[in-house]
Amino acid sequence: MDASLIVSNILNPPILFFFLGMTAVLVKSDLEIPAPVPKLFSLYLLLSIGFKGGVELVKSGVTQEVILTILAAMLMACFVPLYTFFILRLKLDTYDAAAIAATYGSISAVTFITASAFLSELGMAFDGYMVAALALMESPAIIVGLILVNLFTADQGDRDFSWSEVLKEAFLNSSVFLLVGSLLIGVLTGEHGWEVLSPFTQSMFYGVLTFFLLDMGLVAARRLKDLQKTGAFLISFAILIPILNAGIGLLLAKLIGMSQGNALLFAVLSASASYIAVPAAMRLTVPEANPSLYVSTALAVTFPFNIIVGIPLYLYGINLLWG
Amino acid sequence: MDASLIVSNILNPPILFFFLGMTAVLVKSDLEIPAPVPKLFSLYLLLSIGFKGGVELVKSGVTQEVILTILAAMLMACFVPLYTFFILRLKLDTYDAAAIAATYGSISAVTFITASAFLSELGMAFDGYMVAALALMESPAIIVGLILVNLFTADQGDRDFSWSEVLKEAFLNSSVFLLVGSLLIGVLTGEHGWEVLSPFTQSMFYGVLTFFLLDMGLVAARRLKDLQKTGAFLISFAILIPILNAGIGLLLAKLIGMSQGNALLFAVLSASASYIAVPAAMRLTVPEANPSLYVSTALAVTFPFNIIVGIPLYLYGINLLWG
Amino acid sequence: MDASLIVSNILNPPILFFFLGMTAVLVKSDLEIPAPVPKLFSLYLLLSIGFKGGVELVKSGVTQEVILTILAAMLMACFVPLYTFFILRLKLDTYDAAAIAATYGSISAVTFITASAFLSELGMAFDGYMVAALALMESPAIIVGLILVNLFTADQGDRDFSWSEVLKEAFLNSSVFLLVGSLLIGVLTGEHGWEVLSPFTQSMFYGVLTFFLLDMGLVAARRLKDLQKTGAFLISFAILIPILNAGIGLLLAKLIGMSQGNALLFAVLSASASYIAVPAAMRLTVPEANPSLYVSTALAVTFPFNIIVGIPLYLYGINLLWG
Amino acid sequence: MHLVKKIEIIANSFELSKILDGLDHAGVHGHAVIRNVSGKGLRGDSTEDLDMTMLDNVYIIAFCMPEQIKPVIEHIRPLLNKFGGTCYISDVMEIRSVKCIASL
Amino acid sequence: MHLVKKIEIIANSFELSKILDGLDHAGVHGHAVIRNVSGKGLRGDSTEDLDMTMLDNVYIIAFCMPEQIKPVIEHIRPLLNKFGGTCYISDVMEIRSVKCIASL
Amino acid sequence: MHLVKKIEIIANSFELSKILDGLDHAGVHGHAVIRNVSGKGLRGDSTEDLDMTMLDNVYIIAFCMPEQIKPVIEHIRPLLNKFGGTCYISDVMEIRSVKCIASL
Ligand SMILES: Nc1ncnc2c1ncn2[C@@H]1O[C@H](COP(=O)(O)O)[C@@H](O)[C@H]1O
Ligand SMILES: Nc1ncnc2c1ncn2[C@@H]1O[C@H](COP(=O)(O)O)[C@@H](O)[C@H]1O
Ligand SMILES: Nc1ncnc2c1ncn2[C@@H]1O[C@H](COP(=O)(O)O)[C@@H](O)[C@H]1O
Ligand code: NA
Ligand code: NA
Ligand code: NA
Repeated sequence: MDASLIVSNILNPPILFFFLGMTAVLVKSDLEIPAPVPKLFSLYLLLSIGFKGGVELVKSGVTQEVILTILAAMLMACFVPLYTFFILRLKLDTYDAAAIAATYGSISAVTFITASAFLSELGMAFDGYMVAALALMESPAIIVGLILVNLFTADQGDRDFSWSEVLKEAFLNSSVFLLVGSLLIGVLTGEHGWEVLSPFTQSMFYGVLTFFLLDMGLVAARRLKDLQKTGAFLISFAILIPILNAGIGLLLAKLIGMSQGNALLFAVLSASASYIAVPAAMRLTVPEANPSLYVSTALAVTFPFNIIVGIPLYLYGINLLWG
Repeated sequence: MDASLIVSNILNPPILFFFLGMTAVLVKSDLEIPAPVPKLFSLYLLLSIGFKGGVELVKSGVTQEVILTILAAMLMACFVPLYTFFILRLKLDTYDAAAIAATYGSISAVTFITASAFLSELGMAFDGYMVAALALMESPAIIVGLILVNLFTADQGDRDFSWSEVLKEAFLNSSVFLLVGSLLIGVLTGEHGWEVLSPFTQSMFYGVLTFFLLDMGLVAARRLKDLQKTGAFLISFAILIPILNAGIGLLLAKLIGMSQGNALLFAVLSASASYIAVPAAMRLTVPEANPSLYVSTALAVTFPFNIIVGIPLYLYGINLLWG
Repeated sequence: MDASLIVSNILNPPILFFFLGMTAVLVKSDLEIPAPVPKLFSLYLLLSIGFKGGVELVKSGVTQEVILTILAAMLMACFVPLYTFFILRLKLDTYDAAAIAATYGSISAVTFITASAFLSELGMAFDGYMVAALALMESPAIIVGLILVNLFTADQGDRDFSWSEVLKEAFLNSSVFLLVGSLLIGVLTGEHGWEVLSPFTQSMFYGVLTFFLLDMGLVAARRLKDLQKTGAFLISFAILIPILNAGIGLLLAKLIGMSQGNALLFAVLSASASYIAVPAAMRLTVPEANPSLYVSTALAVTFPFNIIVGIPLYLYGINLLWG
Repeated sequence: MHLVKKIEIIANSFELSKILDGLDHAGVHGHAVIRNVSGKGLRGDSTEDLDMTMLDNVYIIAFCMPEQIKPVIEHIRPLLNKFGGTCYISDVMEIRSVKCIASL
Repeated sequence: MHLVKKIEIIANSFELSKILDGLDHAGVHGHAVIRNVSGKGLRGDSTEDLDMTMLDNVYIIAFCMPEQIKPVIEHIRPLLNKFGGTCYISDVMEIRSVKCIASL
Repeated sequence: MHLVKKIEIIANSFELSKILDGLDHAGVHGHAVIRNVSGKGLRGDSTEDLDMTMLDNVYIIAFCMPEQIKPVIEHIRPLLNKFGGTCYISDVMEIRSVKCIASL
C-alpha cells in the first residue's frame, strides 16, 4: 500500500518535473528558470493558497475545530525547535544548533501546497483553515531560535539587534505577509471574490506549481554538493526528524479529531523545514551560524524527502491510525 | 447609496490587494513584486483590453455614437490641460504647471481597466470603442503641455528638441502603440480571433489586474513620503480636479447621449492622470519641471482616490443624472 | 487557393502580433518585452508542446508509422546540412558555410509551434509523435557541421574542444532537454497528467504564443539591418533553401505515407532554421564563423518567411500532392 | 573634471537597506544599486561557498568626496563584520554637469 | 597590457539611446549596458529624491583610448546638463587579446 | 585598507563557466557576476556588431591580490582569444573586515 502511494505520488507532473530539474543539474544541462520567474511563481502560489483558504474559512466559520487546530499548530511550532535544539547540540555549537532548530520548527509552504495538490488528486477533502495554520507556524520558530541563542551563549546581553526588528522579520516577511493578507482578503470577499478571481488563482495553480517544482529541482540539486560538508549526522537528522515530527503531528491530529485530509497537511507542516523565511531571519540575527548547514539540509534533503517519500508515507500513517 | 457603492467597490479583490500593497510599505514588510513582472502585467493588460476593444468595435461598427464619443474624448484631452495650467500657474512656475497640466490631461489605463472590471461585476454594459477613446486621450495632453511651455517661457525659440521626437514620444510610446496595435488586430481578426485568444486575454484578466494593483499599492505608498514636499495646494488639486473633470465629463457624456457604462468610463478617463507615458515625455521635453511633483500627485493621490472613492462616486453621479 | 491560405494565416493573432512587433521597431516605438519574459514564454511553450506530445504518443503507441517518421526526421537533419554546405562554399569560407549549414539543418521550435497552432485552427489533425521528431532534429546538424569543419579545414587536428562538450551542447542544451523531458513526463503521466496540467499547458498556449511572436517580431526587425552586410546570396539562400527543404520533406512524407497534418509539420521542420541552439553551439565550437551571418539569416529572413508565407505555401503543396 | 572616490560594495540583498542607511549617515546620499548579482565569496583561508540561491547579492556603487571616505568606512565596516560582504574604494574623475532641473 | 580609460555613466533609461549615440559620435563604439539599476541622485546642496519607480536607470560602461576622453566629454556633458545623470572616468589596464573570429 | 586589483571581464554568457573556472585555477576564488548585460564590441579597425539578442553578455568582477594578476591573465587570455570578450584591470583599496560567521 505504501509503495503504491509513493508510485502514484511520483507519477504526478509536479514531482516528475522536480526530478527533471534535478536531472538537468546532474547531467549539466544549461536549463535554468531565469531570475524573477521563480519569485513570481512563489508569490502567485502564496496569494492563491491564502485567498482560497480565506474564502473557505468564511464558509466554515471559526468553530472549535478551527481553534483547536490552530492551537495545535502553535504548539508544534514552539515544541519542535526546542527539542531538536538539544539533539543538535550533541554535535554542533549553539549558533548552528539554534539556527537549524528554527529551520525545522518553521514550515515550507511549497511542501504544503504539493501535499494539498496531492490530496485534491486523491479526492480527499481538507479545510481552508489549514492555511491559517500554515501562516501561524512560520514565525514562532524564529523567536524560539533567538531565545535559545540568547539563553545558551555567553554574549547574552550584547547581541546588537532590536527585538522589534526580529519580530518584524518574523511576522512581516513577504511570505507570511502575503499569505495572511490574501487570507484576509479571501475572508472579506468570500464567495463573490472567489467567482471573479478563481479563473486566475485556481485554473493555473497546478501548472504553476509544476513549473515551480521544476525550478526547485534545479535549486535542490545545486545544493547537493554542500552535503559533503554537512556530514552524516545532519543528513540523518534531515530525514529522521521530519518523520518523527510528522508522527508527533499525526498523534496530535488524531487526539483533537482532525479529518484525514487536515491531518496529512498538519503532518506535512510539522515535518517540513523552512528554506526561505527562516534562513533570511537567521542570517540577520544569528550571523554566526553557517547558512550552508541550515539551507542545504532543508533544501537538498528534507524538501525532496518530504515531497517524494514523506507525503505518501504520512498518508500511509493516517490510513493506519484512522482507518 | 454612495457609501454602499464605495463599500461594494472596496470589497473587491483588486482594491483590497491595492490596500494590501500599501499596507506592506507602511508596516515595512519586505514584500515586493520583482522588476519586470509589473511591466509584463501592464503589457498583458494593455494587449487584452485593446484586443477586446477591437473585437467589439468591429461588432458595433463605426456609428455616429462612436464618432461623437471620440470627439468628446479629444475635446477633454485638450481642454483639461489648458484650463488646469492656469490654475496651477497660481502657485507654480510655468514648467511645473505645464507638466502637471499635461499629466492630468492625459489618462491612466489602469484606472480605466479597474473601472471596467467594476462595471463587469455590476453587470453594467459598456462599449468596446471606449478603448479607442482611451488610446486617443493619452497623447494630446503632451502636445498641449509643450505648446504651453513654448508660449509662456522666455526661451521660446531655443528648446532644443525636435517636434518629430515629441510626436514620436506622444504617439508611439509603448502603451499607446500596444493598445492601438492590439485594437487593430482585434478589428482584423474579429470574432474568430476572440475565440482563440480569449482563454488567455479574458480568463486571467481579473487576476492579473489584482496582482498588478498589489504592485501599484506598493508603488503608490512608496511615493507617499514625497507628498510632504508637494504641499497642500497640489494635494487638494490632485483630489478636486479629478472630481471636477469627471463632472465635466459626465455632463458632456449626458449631452451626447452616452450609455451609463460608457459615461462612467468617460468620467474615469477625464478624472485620471497619467503616471507613466506623460512623465516619460515630460522628462524628455521639459526637464526643468520637477518629476516628483507630477509623478507623486498622480500616483500617490489621484490614482488611489480614483480607484477607491472616485469610481463609485462618479457612478453615483451617473445615477443622479441618468436615473 | 494559395493566396487565400496566406491571408487566412496572416489574419491570425499570432502572425499579426509578429507584424506589430516588427512595426514597433520600424517606427522606432519604445515597445519592448522585458528581459526574462521571452525566455519564460519559450520555456512554457517547450514544456507544453513536449508534454502534449508525450501524452499523445502514449495514446498512439510506437507504431511503424512513428518509427518511419522518426527515421525520416533523422535523415533530413543529416542530409540538409551536408548538401547546403557545398552550396554555401561557393561563396563563403568553410567556417561560415559549416555554421550556416548546421543552422539550416536544425529546426526552429517556434515555427513548428506556429504551424501546429495553424493546423489546430484549420481543424487538421496531427500526431503527438511529431514532437519527438522535432526534438530529434535539433541536434544532428550540430554534429554534422563540426565534422564538416574538421574535414575541410587545415587545422583538423588541433580544434581544442572535446567531443564530449560538443555532444553535451548538442543533446543537453536547455531546449532539447526540456522538450524531451516534458515528452517523457507526458508519456509517464498520460491521460491523468493531461487532466491536471492541461488547464495550464493548453488554455494559455495560444495566448502565450501570440505574446511570444510579438517579441519575435521585435527581435527579427532589429536584425534586419544586419542583412545589408549579409548580401544578396545569403538572403536568397535563406528563402529558397527552406522552400527546397520543405519540398524534399513533403516528398519524403508522401513516400512514407504521413497524414497531411504530419506532413505539414515535417515540411516546416525541414524548412526551418535554428536561431538559438545551433548559434549557441557554433559560437562555442566554431568561433571563427561570423554569428551575424547565421543568426540574422535564420532570424530575420527564414523565420518570418516560414511563419508568414511558408506555412500556407507548404500546405498548398500538400493539397497538390495529397489532394 | 575633479577627483572623487568610488565605493563599491557587494553584499547580500538583505543588508541593502542597512548599508544605504550607513552611507546616508556618512553623508553619501547618492548611490546606484544593481540587483540579482550572483557570486562566490572567500574569507580568510578557508573557502566557503555561500551562494544562497534565493538570497542574492546586490552591487552598490556610490561616488563621493575623498573626505567622506573615513566616515563611510566607520559606518560600513561594522556591517561587513557582522554580515559579510566586500567593500572597495578607488579613484575616479567626475565629469561635472549642471543639471537644469530647478532644485525645489 | 596597456592603459585605457573607463567611462561610467549612470542615467535614466530614457536617455540611453542618446548617450550611446553621443559615445558613438565621439568615436567610442564599444560599450556594455546594465539595465534595471535603481538609485538616488544628489544635486548641489539640496537632496532630491528622484527614484521614479517606473523610470529606472541604466549603468553604461565604455572602455576607450585616453585621447578619446575629450570628445566624449564634449558629447556627453550637454546630455547630462539637460537630463541629469552622472559620468565618471578612471584608469584601467586592458588585457589585449586577438579574437580569432575573422572580421567580415 | 590595502591595495588589491580589480578584474573586470565582459563576455558572452556562454563562456561564463569557462571564465570562472579559469579564475579559479588562477587562484582567484571570489567573484561577482551580473547577467543580462547588453553591449556592442569592437575588434581591431572594423566595427562588428554582434549584439546577439538571445546570447546576452555577462559582467564579471573579481577582486584579487596583485600577485594573482599574472596567472589570471595566463588563464583568461586564451579564452578571450578564442571567444572574444574584454578584460580590464585596475587598482582599488580593499576595506578589510573580519566576518564573524565562523568558518566551518
Ligand atoms: N574577491 C571577490 N571578488 C569579487 N566579488 C567578491 C569577492 N569576494 C566576495 N565577493 C562578492 O561578495 C559576496 C559576499 O562575499 P562574502 O562576504 O565573502 O561571502 C560574494 O557572494 C560575492 O558576490
Ligand atoms: N554619488 C552617486 N553615486 C552613485 N550613483 C549616483 C550618484 N549620484 C547619482 N547617481 C546615480 O545617477 C542617477 C541620476 O542622478 P541625478 O542626475 O543626480 O538624479 C541616480 O538615480 C543614481 O542612480
Ligand atoms: N570598449 C568597450 N567598452 C565596454 N564594453 C565593451 C567594449 N568592447 C566590448 N565590450 C563588451 O564586450 C562584449 C564582447 O566584445 P567583443 O568581444 O568585442 O565582441 C561586447 O558585447 C560588449 O558588451
Ligand atoms: Na516543521
Ligand atoms: Na484626465
Ligand atoms: Na531545417
